[in-house]
Amino acid sequence: MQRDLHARGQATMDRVVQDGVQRVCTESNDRPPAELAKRLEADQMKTIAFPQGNLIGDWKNGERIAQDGRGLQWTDKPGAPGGGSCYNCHQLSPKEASFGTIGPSLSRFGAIRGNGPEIQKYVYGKIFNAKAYNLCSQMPRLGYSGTLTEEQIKDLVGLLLDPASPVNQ
Amino acid sequence: MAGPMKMRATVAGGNTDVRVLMTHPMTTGQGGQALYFIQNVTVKHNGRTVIESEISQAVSRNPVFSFRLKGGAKGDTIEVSWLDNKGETNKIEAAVA
Amino acid sequence: MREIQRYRQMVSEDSPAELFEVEGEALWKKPQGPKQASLEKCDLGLGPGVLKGAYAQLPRYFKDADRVMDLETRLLHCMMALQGRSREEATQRVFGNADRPSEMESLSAYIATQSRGMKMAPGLSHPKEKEAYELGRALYFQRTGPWDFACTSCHGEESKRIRMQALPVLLKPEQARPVVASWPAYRISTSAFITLQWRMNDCYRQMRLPEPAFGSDTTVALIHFITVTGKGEPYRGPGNKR
Amino acid sequence: MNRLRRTLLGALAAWLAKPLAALAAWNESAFGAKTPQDALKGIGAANPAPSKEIVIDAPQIAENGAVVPIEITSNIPGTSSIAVVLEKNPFPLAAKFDFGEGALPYVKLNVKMAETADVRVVASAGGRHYAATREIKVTIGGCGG
Repeated sequence: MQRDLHARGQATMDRVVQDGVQRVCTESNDRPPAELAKRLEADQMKTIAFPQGNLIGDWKNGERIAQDGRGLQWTDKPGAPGGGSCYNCHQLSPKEASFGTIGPSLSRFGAIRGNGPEIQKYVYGKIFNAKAYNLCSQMPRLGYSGTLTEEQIKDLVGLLLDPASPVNQ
Repeated sequence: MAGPMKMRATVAGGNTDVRVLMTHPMTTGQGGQALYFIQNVTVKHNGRTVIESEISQAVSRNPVFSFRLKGGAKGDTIEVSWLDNKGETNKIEAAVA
Repeated sequence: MREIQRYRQMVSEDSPAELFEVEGEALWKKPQGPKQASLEKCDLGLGPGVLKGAYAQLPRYFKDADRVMDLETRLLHCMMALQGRSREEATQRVFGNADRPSEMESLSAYIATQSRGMKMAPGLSHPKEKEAYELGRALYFQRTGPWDFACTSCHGEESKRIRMQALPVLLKPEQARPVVASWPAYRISTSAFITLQWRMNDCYRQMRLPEPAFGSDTTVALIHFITVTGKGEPYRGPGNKR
Repeated sequence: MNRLRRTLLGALAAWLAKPLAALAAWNESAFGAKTPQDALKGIGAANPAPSKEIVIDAPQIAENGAVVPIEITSNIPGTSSIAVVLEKNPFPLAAKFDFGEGALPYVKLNVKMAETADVRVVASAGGRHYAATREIKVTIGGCGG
């Protein structure tokens, strides 16, 4: 891959180099030894800077971010706000019929689980760095990779947990 | 410049099935595009006009039509021509197989 | 879902894919490059100029190039060898659009059509063919890039989809077979003709990775791996994609 | 001199193009109509009678509104024309086919649909007009990137 790929736009060659998590997941075919997974998940947890206070942002903005599939591609404008690509893999709002099934359905997520500080923290962390919770998850580390900002992740937390969000209707 | 056309005409059940493909952008004039589309499609069987049609920009890009002509025999000539809103034309002729 | 199947069936019956063959045939016969030669003497594996059934036996090892090549890579080789064109010039515009298909796309349409009804049988006897297969398989599982994606991230589990698009698990022969039998294809959403080199390129883009070089060992190995997995299916393309 | 020549050539070209365009008829008022009713009036087929003899074969769901296949057969004796009206398109009239002696009242084509809507097919026979409709759901599946 080092020989055959070439940098284009913001997609630079350093992206081809695997980090520790990627190497372990590739080598174990996404089934890492439990001990190692636990240790690496703890390392990943340290990458998450949890903001103070209420993490529920604007669900309307969250819905836009969830719909948007751009960010970090060589065709995307560097520095432009990325999207979360959430609907590509998850069911969220019942109004959106075009959703993917790679991840679990998140329909009525907050209605089922409530929206207290614990679940807020879990959702924020999971979006920021999914590998801290499940080492070889297929979900991108959206905060850690620099795809989404703190504000954007809070808006997505709002989309999932705000009782007024269509996800919880 | 008019792009390629393709046509197949075959005898089936005493009639002739004609399937014709045309290269054309068929743009609607929305979203900064020009309004550019085929307006007329004419089908001739052995030189005689059998179908005349008027179409709009709502026909999909690279139009494909199937028609059915009465009778017909192997070797008959089928000609399909089009004319767009800029006055450009193209046509294709094929023998019935 | 049954109605979607019916939709796809009706659309594929009347696909504009055939239009691209006309231009492809003209390009195959057109003298080009410093040598002002056509591609008519290009050997796609069955001998110079033999087109019937050639696509069904690709990718394969080519002795003159000492490597495994898929259709597009072989065409590039012929453009350079027969027409005297440089790699830079010949690959300047390998992926076209609805308004102007690329040379590779039109040629692919023209050549692939001539394998219709023939069983897909890519090469798998030469050591380099086995090597390409193994490399392709390894790349299929390689997780990398800012989003940690491998091919398996989307094409690794049964019955998954991105938005409404069903995702074939290309590790499974029964799922790879219909895929292999229908590429290259007409893409309805863009009205463009698309090839497997384009598919690999665009997957890498969506994986947030740097761009793979056209006809590189990486893309050829992936195409070879998928084609070998789906071998045995009678070719019925060029097909239709979403 | 040059400018004069260009003007003359332009006029000549316009004059040459004219009879060509005039050869083929295109019903501007019907195709320019913004409602199905006006479109039908434009082709002289207002208030068609419902008929089960018009068969519209189309999928109930179209994955992509840019290509919606529709196959139409009229079993009404003496059908001389078939018009396709896409009820919710900005310009509803999509096509009108006139069949001469040597053709059967059958056509298959692909159309663009802006959204889920009824497709209305109007067949004319012996100066009378008949219609059938069929709903087609359009799901334009978006995708990232």
